[in-house]
Amino acid sequence: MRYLPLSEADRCDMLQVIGASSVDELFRDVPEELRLKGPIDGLPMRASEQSVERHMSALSRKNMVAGDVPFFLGCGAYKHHIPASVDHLIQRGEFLTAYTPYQPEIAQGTLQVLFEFQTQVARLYGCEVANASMYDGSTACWEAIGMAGRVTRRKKAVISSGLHPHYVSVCKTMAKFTGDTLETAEPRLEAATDFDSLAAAIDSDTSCVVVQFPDILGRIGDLSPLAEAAHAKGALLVAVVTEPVALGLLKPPGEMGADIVVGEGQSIGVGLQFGGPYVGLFATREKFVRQMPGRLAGETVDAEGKRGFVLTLSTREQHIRREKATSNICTNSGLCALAFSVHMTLLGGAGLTALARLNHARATAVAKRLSAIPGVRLVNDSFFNEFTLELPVEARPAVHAMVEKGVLGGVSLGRLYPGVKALEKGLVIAVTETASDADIDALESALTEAAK
Amino acid sequence: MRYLPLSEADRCDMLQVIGASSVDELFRDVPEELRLKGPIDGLPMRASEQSVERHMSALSRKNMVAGDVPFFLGCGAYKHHIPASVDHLIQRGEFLTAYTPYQPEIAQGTLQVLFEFQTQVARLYGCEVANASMYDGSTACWEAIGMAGRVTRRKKAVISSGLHPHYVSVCKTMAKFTGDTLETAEPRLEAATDFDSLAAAIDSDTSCVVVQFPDILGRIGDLSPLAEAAHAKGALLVAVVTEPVALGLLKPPGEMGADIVVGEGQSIGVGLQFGGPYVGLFATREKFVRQMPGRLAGETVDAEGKRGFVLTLSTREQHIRREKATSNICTNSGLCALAFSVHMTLLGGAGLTALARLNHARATAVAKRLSAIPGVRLVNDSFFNEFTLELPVEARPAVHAMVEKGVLGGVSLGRLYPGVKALEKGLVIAVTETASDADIDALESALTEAAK
Amino acid sequence: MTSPNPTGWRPAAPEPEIASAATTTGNRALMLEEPLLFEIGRTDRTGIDIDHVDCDPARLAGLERGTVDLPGLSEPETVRHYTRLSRQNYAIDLGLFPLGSCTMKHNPRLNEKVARLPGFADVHPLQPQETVQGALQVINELAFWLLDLTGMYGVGMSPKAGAHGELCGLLCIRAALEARGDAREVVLVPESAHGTNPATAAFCGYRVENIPATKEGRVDLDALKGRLGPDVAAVMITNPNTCGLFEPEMKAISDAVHAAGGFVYCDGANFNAIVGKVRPGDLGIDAMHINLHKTFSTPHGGGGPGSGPVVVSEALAPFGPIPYAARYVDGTYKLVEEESAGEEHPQTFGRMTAFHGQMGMFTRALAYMLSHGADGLKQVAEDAVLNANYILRSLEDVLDAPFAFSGPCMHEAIFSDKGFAAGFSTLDVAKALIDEGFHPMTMYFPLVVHGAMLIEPTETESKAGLDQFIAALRGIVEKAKAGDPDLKAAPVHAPRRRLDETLAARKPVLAYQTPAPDGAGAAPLAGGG
Amino acid sequence: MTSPNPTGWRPAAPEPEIASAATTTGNRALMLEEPLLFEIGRTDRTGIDIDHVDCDPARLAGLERGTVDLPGLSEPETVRHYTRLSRQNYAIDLGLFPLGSCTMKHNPRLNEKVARLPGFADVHPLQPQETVQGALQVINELAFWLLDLTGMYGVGMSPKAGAHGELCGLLCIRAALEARGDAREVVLVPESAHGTNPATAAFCGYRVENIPATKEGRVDLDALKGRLGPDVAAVMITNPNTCGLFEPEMKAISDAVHAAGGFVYCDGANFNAIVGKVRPGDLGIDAMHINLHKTFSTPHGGGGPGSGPVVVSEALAPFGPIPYAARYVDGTYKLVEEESAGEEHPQTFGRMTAFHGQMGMFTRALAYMLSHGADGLKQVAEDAVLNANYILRSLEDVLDAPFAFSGPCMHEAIFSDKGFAAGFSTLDVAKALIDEGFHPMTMYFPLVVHGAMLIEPTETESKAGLDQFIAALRGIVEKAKAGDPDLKAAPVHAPRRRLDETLAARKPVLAYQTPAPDGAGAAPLAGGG
Ligand SMILES: Cc1ncc(COP(=O)(O)O)c(C=O)c1O
Ligand SMILES: Cc1ncc(COP(=O)(O)O)c(C=O)c1O
Repeated sequence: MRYLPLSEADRCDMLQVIGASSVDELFRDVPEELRLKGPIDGLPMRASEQSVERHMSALSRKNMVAGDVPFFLGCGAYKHHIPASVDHLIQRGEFLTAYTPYQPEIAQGTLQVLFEFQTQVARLYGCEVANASMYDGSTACWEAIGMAGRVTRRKKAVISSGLHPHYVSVCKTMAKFTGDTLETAEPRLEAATDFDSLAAAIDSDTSCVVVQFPDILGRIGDLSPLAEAAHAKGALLVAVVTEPVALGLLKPPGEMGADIVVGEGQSIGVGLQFGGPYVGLFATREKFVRQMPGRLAGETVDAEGKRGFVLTLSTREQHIRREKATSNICTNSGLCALAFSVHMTLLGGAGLTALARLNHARATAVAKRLSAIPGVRLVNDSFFNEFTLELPVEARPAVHAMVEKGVLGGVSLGRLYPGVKALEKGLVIAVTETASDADIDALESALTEAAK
Repeated sequence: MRYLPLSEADRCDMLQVIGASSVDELFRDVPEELRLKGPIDGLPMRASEQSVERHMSALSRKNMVAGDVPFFLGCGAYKHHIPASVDHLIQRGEFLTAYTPYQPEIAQGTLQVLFEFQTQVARLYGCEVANASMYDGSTACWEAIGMAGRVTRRKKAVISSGLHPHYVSVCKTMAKFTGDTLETAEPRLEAATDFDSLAAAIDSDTSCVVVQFPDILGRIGDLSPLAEAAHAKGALLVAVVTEPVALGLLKPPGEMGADIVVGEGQSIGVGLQFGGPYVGLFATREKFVRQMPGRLAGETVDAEGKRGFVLTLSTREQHIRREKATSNICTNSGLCALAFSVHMTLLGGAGLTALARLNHARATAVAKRLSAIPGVRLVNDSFFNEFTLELPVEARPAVHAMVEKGVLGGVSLGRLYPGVKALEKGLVIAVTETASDADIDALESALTEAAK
Repeated sequence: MTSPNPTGWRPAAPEPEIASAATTTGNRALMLEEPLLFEIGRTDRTGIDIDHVDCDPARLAGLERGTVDLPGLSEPETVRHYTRLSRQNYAIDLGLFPLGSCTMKHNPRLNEKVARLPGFADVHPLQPQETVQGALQVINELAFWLLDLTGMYGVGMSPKAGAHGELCGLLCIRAALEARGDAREVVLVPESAHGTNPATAAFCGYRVENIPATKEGRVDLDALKGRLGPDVAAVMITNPNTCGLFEPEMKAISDAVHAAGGFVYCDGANFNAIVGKVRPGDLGIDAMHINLHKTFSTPHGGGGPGSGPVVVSEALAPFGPIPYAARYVDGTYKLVEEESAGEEHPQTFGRMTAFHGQMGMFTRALAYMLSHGADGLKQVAEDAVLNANYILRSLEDVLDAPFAFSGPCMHEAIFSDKGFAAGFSTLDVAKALIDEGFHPMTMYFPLVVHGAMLIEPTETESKAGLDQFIAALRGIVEKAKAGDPDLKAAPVHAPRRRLDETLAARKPVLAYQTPAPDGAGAAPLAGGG
Repeated sequence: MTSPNPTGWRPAAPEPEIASAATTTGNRALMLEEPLLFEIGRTDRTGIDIDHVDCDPARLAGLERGTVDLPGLSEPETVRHYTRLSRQNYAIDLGLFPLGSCTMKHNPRLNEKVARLPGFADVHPLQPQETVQGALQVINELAFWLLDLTGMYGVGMSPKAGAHGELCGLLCIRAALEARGDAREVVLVPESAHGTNPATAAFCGYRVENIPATKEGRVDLDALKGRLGPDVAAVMITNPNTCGLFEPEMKAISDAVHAAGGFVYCDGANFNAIVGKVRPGDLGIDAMHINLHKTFSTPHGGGGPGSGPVVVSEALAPFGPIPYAARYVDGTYKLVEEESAGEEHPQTFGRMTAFHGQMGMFTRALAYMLSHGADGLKQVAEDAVLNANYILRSLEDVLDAPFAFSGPCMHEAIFSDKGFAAGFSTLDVAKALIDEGFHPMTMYFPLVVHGAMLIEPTETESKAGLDQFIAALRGIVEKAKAGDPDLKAAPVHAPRRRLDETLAARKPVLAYQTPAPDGAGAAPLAGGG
């Protein structure tokens, strides 16, 4: 087998050194009657690289590829152009096949990257510190609520109706078992977010208010008043950002008073990948750092006084603190964090702003065109590169109708909120720099058809 | 521009250090009236990575991809499965973006690879020494004739009618100017090669006999008698191998008495690439090494006595010997040589034999099936993975007819020997491990149709 | 028996004394220093060309941002920055990486290629199902392999790593208990367990109690039985365990737990040792996570991403997470999520991540499984165990192997620091291995062995490679026993000497601070405490 | 003005004296030794799974081969072997590579990606033309760019590198001369020319004569004019020349040569300095090769592959090579080869390579050109020249710059070893640069400058990077002048110390020899001499 270096001769020599007559003897702790004799049933035998590649390519061709068609999906995962150098660099064996940097003297590459990543995330979010990544935005969101609970010693979280419904589901799943209570609601097809009503819901039991920026319908709201309201009641403001590119053009939540900012980093460097692996971003204030989940890279010096980096404050983590750890996370999303960091380095502040402006300009133009379609209404007053339309018809069938025309024309709220009548005509459309003019024409005509 | 690190500010600072008021001042040696003022006319301005990628992808989609269709072309370029690890390794920046190893202390990677490559090629060909690569098989073939001339001090080469016609053309082009005479002929649709008649053509003016093994029609002939005949007249035997995989199953020319063995290495690790870059292989006897063209890596020791490698015997080369050099070649085909070497290392002797057996077995089966088509005749007695059919109709239109059916069904001799009536019904078909059973069925039915 | 260079090849001369030549750049030829991005980048510099458009802020709710303080680099500078940094890392691609419990095996490049096929890499998680049938089929095929290899009843594909899988398993257990109105509070965990086990249990609201180990390094069955009772929700066992030993009494443990009304969670991080040799399903296990980034070779990437599908018993299957990919008789695939869960999966504990798990890891793992096949995977386990035992027996004469007496080990060999000269520790041995060109073994884990050295070679190491490692480690251990002070200096050849971890934790600097005008360098963060 | 670390960042402590710690493996942490493939591989080992089939030798003409004596490795071993070897190389991706005359600029990864699109990478050169229209369009588009940038009349795309391009150009010239029945025998080449120039001329059957240079480093126009006559077929000029200077009299040279009935060949290796600034066609040049692997950034790959298209004047165009891609009014493309050459290109000198030139390089170069555009390419030349002059002026106070007095240089700065202490040479300076983490400049070329150091930074270097290089070189040069013996030891940090090239040439070992039973190691080859 091409991945196995031992030859039969090697195996014999080694058994001799070991003093065993057969490999099976080494498995003697496994009860005889349970030991499988031959290769396990029901599975094929080894296959050549060529035939495996054939099989996997055949499967891949059964999917409609975003890059091959007019594509306008968002809602937590966004298609952006990723420079070729990003993928080249993350495939360097020294990054790809390294482990968690537990031996810092020979892991400075990974450690410095994480330190730079943390700084980039903190600055993007307008926060003081960020960690070395979480699994994805949704789990980071739950961890933020848990952390707010530890900081405030309270167990009630008030959740904005604008938070991604899948994120809400994840939080509900966890809350069921941790005994936290979550106040949630479904969004309405209104021009503005629910921040005002949220402020009213905060009380002295509230650990945190959780809002998405921009929200699931693409709406943008000022966080400052909400932050004040929360702080006034001793609660924290948790802001969730699913589209980091938005922060190239919008004030970062940290600067508007958010205490914990978490989000999805997929937009920058990672790619769609049918939902994973992605990279969770997690940032907060210095004073909360010891309540923070996840790994942290920190600066130090070596025996010669040279600057170097190590994993630090691990007394928060499971491998030291065990049941008292701030989280059970171990393996996080290192390589995706690297991809994020490389792409962000290529962009730089100016590039990120330019990219954001391009996204916003195109989205604005598309919103204008689509809302001109008879019966179609633009819900949002404000948006970045994603907005919600109310169609004259149910949106879910409309999306399928567009697929028939070879157009991936947005995400229907019917998919995200099954059974919620009030939302069934809602269609969320994301427009990024990857949408060509021809793509936009195709969307317009497909939607015009489907909206009839 | 994304590839240019200098900022406007940098440029100003640097001009100040230089003491120039403008960049244009640095171009003052270029006559004012010839200096272009603005950007050159007739060309587009800079473009984003995304739009360049779009443009190139669009062009690439205008080609029929070998891997997407039943594919049976050979005649000097062969489709084999190349393991993914080969392409990964040759993209390591340290290999890809290094230059010719003129500073051996920081080029041991490239130098050891070349030393290993030379050894692999020598062993594959059954020769004592090989060089660090030539441009491709056709230029290596010409260089071999030139070298034979230097060794024998004669200027007449006898060329087998089985040598690839493009290789013959290249040699003719050069001979026109160097005053060498070449005796050439076109092949006939016969079962065996022309080795016997060749032996007769050798005389005391003959510098070398040049034969292809297997030849352009896929036929295999024993080189030993020819080698004896040549040596008896003080001439050299030059063997050309366009399909190195064949040597996994066939005696190497070096063992049959060939004095110089050259060929194309594309089959191993390089890929089709519409004809280039490929890698020329060049091997010979120790005693001729100082007449050999091209670079050579050799073993030595460093100041501490540690083994290391350097470029050596460069007194043969243009940068030292100038007009007296054995060749004018400088940049060769380094990265393709690396790809060849990696793929060959993955194969190993056993793997190469297994691959060759698989190719031959499939080719034999296909030859049987196709020659059963009414009116179709198998020309070859002997072949490896490539054979020639005589069709009842002209082969060139047949090939186009097969394209209509989405089948790339071989190379017509009409394409290789335009205007040669006697060959116009000849179709050369190559069958490698990449041809699936379904591909073969498709070929059979397409050819059955086309041969009507 | 072993030689530092089994190929017979040696450097033609001994490494001489090189008077260190300090360089002005700090570089040492190909060992290059690299400043921080923030020291070389500039906010107005970019490596990406984007056409500038003017955009009207009307839609931005008056929240427009000024310049974003993120340094950029041109593309050439970026490629260099990360290439130079990468060279300061050790990795599997460079050599042996015997980190016990982490299964650092070869990562085939075919898998990287496959994962990047546009049909997998460029597909949105919310695309209509008719446009992602191939993706759903991958998930379904991988699930089939996992079920067949483990002999379990169902599998949850959502978990994004092993710890997330543990969470998934315990949530199933807790949901099952609640479904039968049984509110148990305790989860039993062996002392030798990985930190994620107790952390996960606590995360799910359980109280954690330890189970002791026997001197053979196994779970103390009697102690366990003694503790079982109506308050015990589950027992978390790692098998093969973190001492690299198989739990021969596993079935008995499971039966006892079940008899007491609890469930058995198995930490499957070490599945590589037994894949194709024995099926966890036959051991009475109720739930087990599988680290695809260990047993099935998806790259570790310097700390993730991973993937931790959880296989479960029939008793737990109804409670598994959504969404999942179901196959229908007509050969089509359907995603069961909130919408249809009502009918098709009513008792699910719910969603544990936004989308469908680690698709990018599924494609890699499936390519890996297809490549090995049933026969190859069995060989994987056998070679992994063979390599570990070879190391165990080749070193037990110089190193204390606390459990060697009790027989062969599984996929990893464990040693203690017993016999080292006073003041010499496992850490010193590890750092000396770095200079020799190896990654150290896992140190000080599990906690049950003093100065533990846990060595997991995996099946993708050659005998020659192991012989070189054994000889080097042997030499180092002899120095540790002799108290050779050189060991304390190690590593001397790495990009950095030993780093001051105490300083890092005492004055945490977690983000780059632009130096104060006087160039005082990065100021520490208060960072609490 | 320059500091070793312009970013303000420095290693926090000076490099200390490390007592060398010899290791048993010969490894130094991440600097790993790697045996030869032949020392670790085995003929019966393979890293590729191929189903075994029995095949009947009937068709093999009785020439079946026995076992092939080529060592194989498993895939993990293969990946390590080459990854470890790669780490013993310096490359552009690691840092400055100022090799004069080689234009070692950044290689964008977009170009690698584009070249690997199946529509380019997986297409056979003999596919029917209707199935390769996209490939032919690429060749045609690239040709258009080259013609527009050079202002020439035609272009031959076949040449596989610069030297092959020289061959192509001289063959055109010779064919043109023969077409007018004019058999000239001499080609004039400046002393400062690259070795390929005289070698190529000789290869084409010409006698080579040198033209002297002026003390300003230019071609001596009077000497040239003096030598011109009916026997001179061509003059080969490099412009910008190998001293990094533009030939201001180029037009005059061309006119003189033409007046004497000869042709002007221009070595375009240094086109990077003038691309978008001046068109060779306006300088009276008849033929010029362009190294796509220099000016247009296709990777050097450790010595190739390259690509050397040749642009030619109207006088030479009829004689250019076949095949070529012609565009028709209907937008289709056709390959003109032997078949149709008769009508369409009757005077061609013929074919110079089997297929259509370096397609894989064409796609990369075209992507590079499209990325820069007309404005970007002009900027390329300006920044390349700016960087070179910055180096020239930053070092002329410590290094002898023989031509600096005559004004600015183009894309490269040249220095001599004048003023070095006795026994100290350019070589010592180069080797010391290696320890500092830089690739040395071109040494001892061109021959017209004593101990020449030819420094070509290219446009893809940052000012900060140049400042660091300048400071390091300055320090080294001061040592060379002071005669600091440390220089003689350099490099000390590289994988190898200075290598014995004389030994290599005296006893050539060009292939691995399996050691004699007594393990005597590789035996030298007689290898003539
Ligand atoms: C025994 C054991 N259990 C659980 C884990 C956690 O797995 P992951 O890191 O994938 O979350 C690990 C990984 O280090 C482990 O070794
Ligand atoms: C001035 C000059 N001419 C010609 C050449 C030869 O080009 P190539 O190496 O592509 O054959 C070179 C390349 O080194 C060169 O520098």
